[in-house]
Amino acid sequence: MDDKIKKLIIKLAHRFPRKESALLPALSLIQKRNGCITEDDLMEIANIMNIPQARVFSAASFYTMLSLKKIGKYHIQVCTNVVCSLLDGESLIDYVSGKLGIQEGEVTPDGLFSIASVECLGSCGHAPAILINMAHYENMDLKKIDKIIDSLKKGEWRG
Amino acid sequence: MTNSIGEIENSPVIFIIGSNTTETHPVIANSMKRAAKRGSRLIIADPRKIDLTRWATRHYQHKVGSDIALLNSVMYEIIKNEWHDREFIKKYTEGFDELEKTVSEYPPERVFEICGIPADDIRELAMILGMAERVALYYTLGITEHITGTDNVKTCANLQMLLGNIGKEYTGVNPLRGQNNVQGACDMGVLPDVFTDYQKVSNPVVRENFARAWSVESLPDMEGTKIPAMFDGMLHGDIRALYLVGENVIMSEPNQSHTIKALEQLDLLIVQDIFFNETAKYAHVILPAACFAETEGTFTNTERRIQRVRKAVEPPGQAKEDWWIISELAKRMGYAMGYTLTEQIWEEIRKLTPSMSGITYERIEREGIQWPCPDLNHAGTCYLYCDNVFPCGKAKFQPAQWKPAAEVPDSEYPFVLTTGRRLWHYHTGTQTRRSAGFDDVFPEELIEVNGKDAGKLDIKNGDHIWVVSRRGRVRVKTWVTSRVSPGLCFMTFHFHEACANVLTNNAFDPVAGTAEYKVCAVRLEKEE
Amino acid sequence: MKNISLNIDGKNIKTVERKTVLNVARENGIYIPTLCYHPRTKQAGKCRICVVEVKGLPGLRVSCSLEAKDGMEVLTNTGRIIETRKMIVELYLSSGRHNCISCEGSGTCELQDAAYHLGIEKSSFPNMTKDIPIDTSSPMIIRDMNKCIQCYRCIAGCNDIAVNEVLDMGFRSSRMTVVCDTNKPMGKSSCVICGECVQLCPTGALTERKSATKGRDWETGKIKTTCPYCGVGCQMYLHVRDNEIIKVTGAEDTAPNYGSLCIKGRFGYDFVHSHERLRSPLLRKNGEFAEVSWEDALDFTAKKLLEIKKNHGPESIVGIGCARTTNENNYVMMKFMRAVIGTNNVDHCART
Amino acid sequence: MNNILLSKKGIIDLHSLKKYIAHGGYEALKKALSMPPENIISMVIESGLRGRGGAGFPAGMKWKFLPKEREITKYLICNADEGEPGTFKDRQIMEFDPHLLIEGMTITAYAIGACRGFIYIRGEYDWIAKVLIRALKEAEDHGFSGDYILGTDYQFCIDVFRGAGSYICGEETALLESIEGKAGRPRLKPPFPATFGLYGKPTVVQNVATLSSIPFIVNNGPDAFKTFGKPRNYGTMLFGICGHVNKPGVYEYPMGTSLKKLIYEVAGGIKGNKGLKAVIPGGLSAPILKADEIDIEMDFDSLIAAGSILGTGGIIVLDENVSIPFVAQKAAKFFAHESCGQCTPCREGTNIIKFLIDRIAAGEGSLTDIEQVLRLCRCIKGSTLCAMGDTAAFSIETMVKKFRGEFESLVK
Repeated sequence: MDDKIKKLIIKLAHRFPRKESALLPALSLIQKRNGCITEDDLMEIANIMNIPQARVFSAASFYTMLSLKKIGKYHIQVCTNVVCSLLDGESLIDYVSGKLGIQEGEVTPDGLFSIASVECLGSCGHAPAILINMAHYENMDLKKIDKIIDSLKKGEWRG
Repeated sequence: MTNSIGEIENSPVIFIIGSNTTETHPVIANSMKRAAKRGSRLIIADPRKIDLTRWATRHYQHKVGSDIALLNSVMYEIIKNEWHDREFIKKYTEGFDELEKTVSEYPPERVFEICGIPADDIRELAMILGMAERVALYYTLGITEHITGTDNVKTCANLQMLLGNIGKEYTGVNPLRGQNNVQGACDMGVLPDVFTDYQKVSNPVVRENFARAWSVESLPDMEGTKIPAMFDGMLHGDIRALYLVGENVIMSEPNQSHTIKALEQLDLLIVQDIFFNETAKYAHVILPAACFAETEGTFTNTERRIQRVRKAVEPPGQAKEDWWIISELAKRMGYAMGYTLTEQIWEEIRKLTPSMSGITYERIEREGIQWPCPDLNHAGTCYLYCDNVFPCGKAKFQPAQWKPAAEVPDSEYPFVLTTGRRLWHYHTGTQTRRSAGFDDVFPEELIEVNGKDAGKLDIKNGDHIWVVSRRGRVRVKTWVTSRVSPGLCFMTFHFHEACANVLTNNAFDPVAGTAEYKVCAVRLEKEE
Repeated sequence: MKNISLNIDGKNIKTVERKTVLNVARENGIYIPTLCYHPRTKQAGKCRICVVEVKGLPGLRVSCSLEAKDGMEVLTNTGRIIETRKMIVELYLSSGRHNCISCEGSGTCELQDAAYHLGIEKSSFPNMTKDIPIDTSSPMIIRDMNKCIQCYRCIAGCNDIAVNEVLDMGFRSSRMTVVCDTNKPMGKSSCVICGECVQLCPTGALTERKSATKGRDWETGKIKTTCPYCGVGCQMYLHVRDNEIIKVTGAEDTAPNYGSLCIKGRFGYDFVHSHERLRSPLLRKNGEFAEVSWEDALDFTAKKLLEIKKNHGPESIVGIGCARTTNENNYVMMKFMRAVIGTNNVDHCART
Repeated sequence: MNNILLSKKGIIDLHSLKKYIAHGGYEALKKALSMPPENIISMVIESGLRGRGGAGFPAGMKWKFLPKEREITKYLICNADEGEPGTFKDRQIMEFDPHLLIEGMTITAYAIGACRGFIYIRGEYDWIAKVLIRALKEAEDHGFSGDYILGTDYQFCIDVFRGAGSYICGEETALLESIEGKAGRPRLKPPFPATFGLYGKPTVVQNVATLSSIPFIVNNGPDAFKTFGKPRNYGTMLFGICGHVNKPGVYEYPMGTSLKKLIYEVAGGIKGNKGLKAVIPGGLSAPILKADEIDIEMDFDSLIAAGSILGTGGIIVLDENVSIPFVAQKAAKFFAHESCGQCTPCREGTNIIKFLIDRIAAGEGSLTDIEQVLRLCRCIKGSTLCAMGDTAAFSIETMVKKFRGEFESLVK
């Protein structure tokens, strides 16, 4: 964990009535910055917040947006729940998978992309939806996703 | 302990000085950690960053051997701010003026020079203790194993009396006894100056009473020799025979080479033990004893609770219970003890021991009872002095002056070595090192060295080094850790391969006869 | 405390307030199976097998967490309750590898008890077991997570009783499992091996490594005694089979430890059976130790002591007693030195 | 309709404080701060406002359970963790009218005496969290939040707390655990949050739409609120209509509006003019309604009477081509994935249900599998630690029972 993140986490810890409330924000911060949470990160956070390591692991392994394994620079999450799949969301994941040549849970060799199917993203009114890192894309179709992936490959990304 | 283990969990303020509780009394430490988790303030004064500090509200890392200075300074601040319990002091104590005079020499600024704790931190500690409704104080050998051990204990007692923290629940002066029955051995009068119940041998009435009960004409009135003096006596030739029951003195006494020399002078060394330990090598006769699981009887724990010990298995080979061996010897020396069961012995004990008169095997069948328990209807005593009635009338403040340890670091021996135990082993290792698994968890002695010192000496974690004192040298693996502050090292006496007591100083407290295991000067040498 | 009366399965019961329905039922001989509840870790509400029905309350209620109230009418064995309990046992049987044949937990396993009482031989649900490698990294404890029923008792023991804070629940849904620190093997974690978790485990998921295959629970005698290590004086049971201590457990109903022990108390017992134990008196003859009979050893020692006493006086003899042995033994030692030798030269290591 | 929650819908840049004030924003807060706190509570009780998060518990009553003592620390938490499939109503308020929520929270906090509040928003709503943070900053800068609110000595500050991917954190005690820095697993109740909430302190947890209704009640009085809806079910509801409809979206209508009307008039009817097969009326956990059951009023009580629940008001419309076993598969997958794992029936039960339904859907199941699913649902109901197990079982059981023929046609 670099000093900059560490300082941010210490700052976070002081924001809440109790230090340990900063656990989730701290884990999310590391996830966002580094794309995954390492064992060292877990131990460091436990140390900063003076809480047991097991409790930090318990939280880190509970929430789906946190990853203990390295994921791609662009983590493409496709909603596969009822509404999205009724509106053909599942073909999206097959398409992306084919386009990138990876299966769910895998990372492209260049480390750029990973794919995951996720439960509801709260976009049922604009289904189907995908989430790339923290950016929501709604009313998706194959054409749109093609364009997005291409622009990501070229490094032109707004998210 | 003046108070009980059961009170710990609900104590509002727990002050621990000189006790590495999680490692030496793990189950008591559990209560302390539970208390801390539910909101009690856990205050620790210890030269090392012991594991318990993880749960502590505050940790004051004072220098080894500076306890009296620190506590006197705390009392200085307490009196200055009038946080002391005037009513308690007036009603139940004497000697306050003397105390006030003594501690007046310990303003925090001066004490900072001695103990290394900034004056403001000392003030804070005084405030926490002084303003608390009740404080329970716990200590272990970190307080007693100094040449000023007795004064250290008195100073702890002074603090608690000053705050009126005696004779109430959740208070008290609570030494945590290190061995399963060290309390009992003391209570039983295995001390040079007292019979059971601390009845003085110098008292003719007491002697008369015991002589009658034991059917002997008279009993010796002269106070006997304490352990440290025994070894000196052997070296001088005054002492010719030593009957050693269950002690591995070569490992456990300080300054090992001195101990060996003394034992070599004896005409007769009787070693009665369960193992052929390091000391047995010097014996003339070795008598195999039964261990705790092979005998009936009682142990007395640190909170004065007398509990049953029961026979679960037969002793190996011809090993026998201690009482049987001793009474057989007595018989051959012309004195018939006539015991066939331990319960008979206990019945005799309770007749001669007023504070245990009410305790019978039957009564402690399910759960032990805490003495004093003067009669069969008495439920036992959770905390002492509940009516502020002290054995000596009024409780007396016994102020003490700080003085440095017998051996302090110098240019030749620049480090302070302090000793203690680890969770993973016990005492001289005779039991834990013969139980499977323990050597897997903690296979060899480690000396704790601070990273700064290690850096200066170019020692890496895991390197073997030589530790040298004026009395000997041992080769030991290093553990580079911030548990100790710069200038301080820590070792144990669990491993005969690298025993801290080769190095320790046999200077001892003149009153208690306790050696200064907690401080000696050493030098660290890199292995070539 | 206020007296209350309630009705369980048609039986009128008088008791006092602030008790759980489970405890009231048990005190009155009414069997309710439990898996996650333990008197020391208290209510948990996780396994849901202790469900009961209460008149006027919707759904089923877990009796371990339900306070008994005056006038309550409780049923503990309706069809719905039994059906739910059976489902729970079957869910466990299909999600874990609960094979009793050589399980160390057999005989003390609470899942086995529940299955027995409900008459369940095997689950009718599909087999969902995962093959989790057994964690043998700890020198004292074997962790077989295939037998874990996620009752949280070990976690409560580790965090709330022993406060070592090593265990917690990792992951979620059916992947949920107990983890040590950051999901390390137990032997590589910060576990201090107090064994609180083992003692609280209702199944064979956590067992004592050294006790494996040494004897079934029903084959052992349990002798209550006091721990031989530090001064806390923990009460414990020695489990004995064929004159051998094969296991130690904390005594849960007595002061001062109420079931807790540390690594030494719980696992440091086998020195008793060490082959290095002294088995015979030894006399030094020409610098070598030789086995002798008790008669010879005692005669020699007594003679020698008398001789020294005669030649150099009783003060030339000293005795060191033992802070490790019983009060009775110490008393006899003290008496021997004073009454037989005639000296007060007796001491022990009260100071180390 | 847009009477209470979306009354300012369509105003550009409503999320800015200036616009919000220009349209009458924070008037209710001004009014509230001039009233004794207990009067606000009475007003809310009087209005009959019930929680919009799914359970429908009367909001004012919940507040009344809190200890009155001002010196006791209390917390107010806005539950913005909408994560149930079919549910996307709260984001409508937070995204476009964040100050409405802030105003509602500040009034509520004043009423119950809370000094600190959190908006617990699901992690996936990153951009909405940013909108809220910006709005909060603005509100604080202008004295509508933080210290000395509107010049009074009342203090209340709000933090946005982001979840990290867990449906169960919408359960109020799981949410509290999550803020306390733990895995979000529901607590055993009692004690309830009103006595033992965040950090063990009395706490009120309330849904976004509930809190956002408060300014209206304070401004216009309980009677005005009661002009919408029907007895025991007053006010309006945000209905999120999705699935096979022509105009999916979030619509505000009074409680008790006909489901048929919502589908066919409001949402423009079934996509592609197809026939209707079924409707899930309140988020995925609401038991499914067959096409012939949709002549029903959308309110708490009517839906319970019809064997379903109003839940979150998220209406999933399924056209005639939809395979119900497929929907059941998705639902089972969701519940098995989102089970916190804490209690046995939910953890193992949902996992086995998912396995069995997958097996049936793959054509490899048997009639026994259908029976086993029903047996599991029957036993899970009422025996789990929190309500999730109940709703999961109820939802799947209804699909299997009402469309049993479809399941049976798939088995060997």
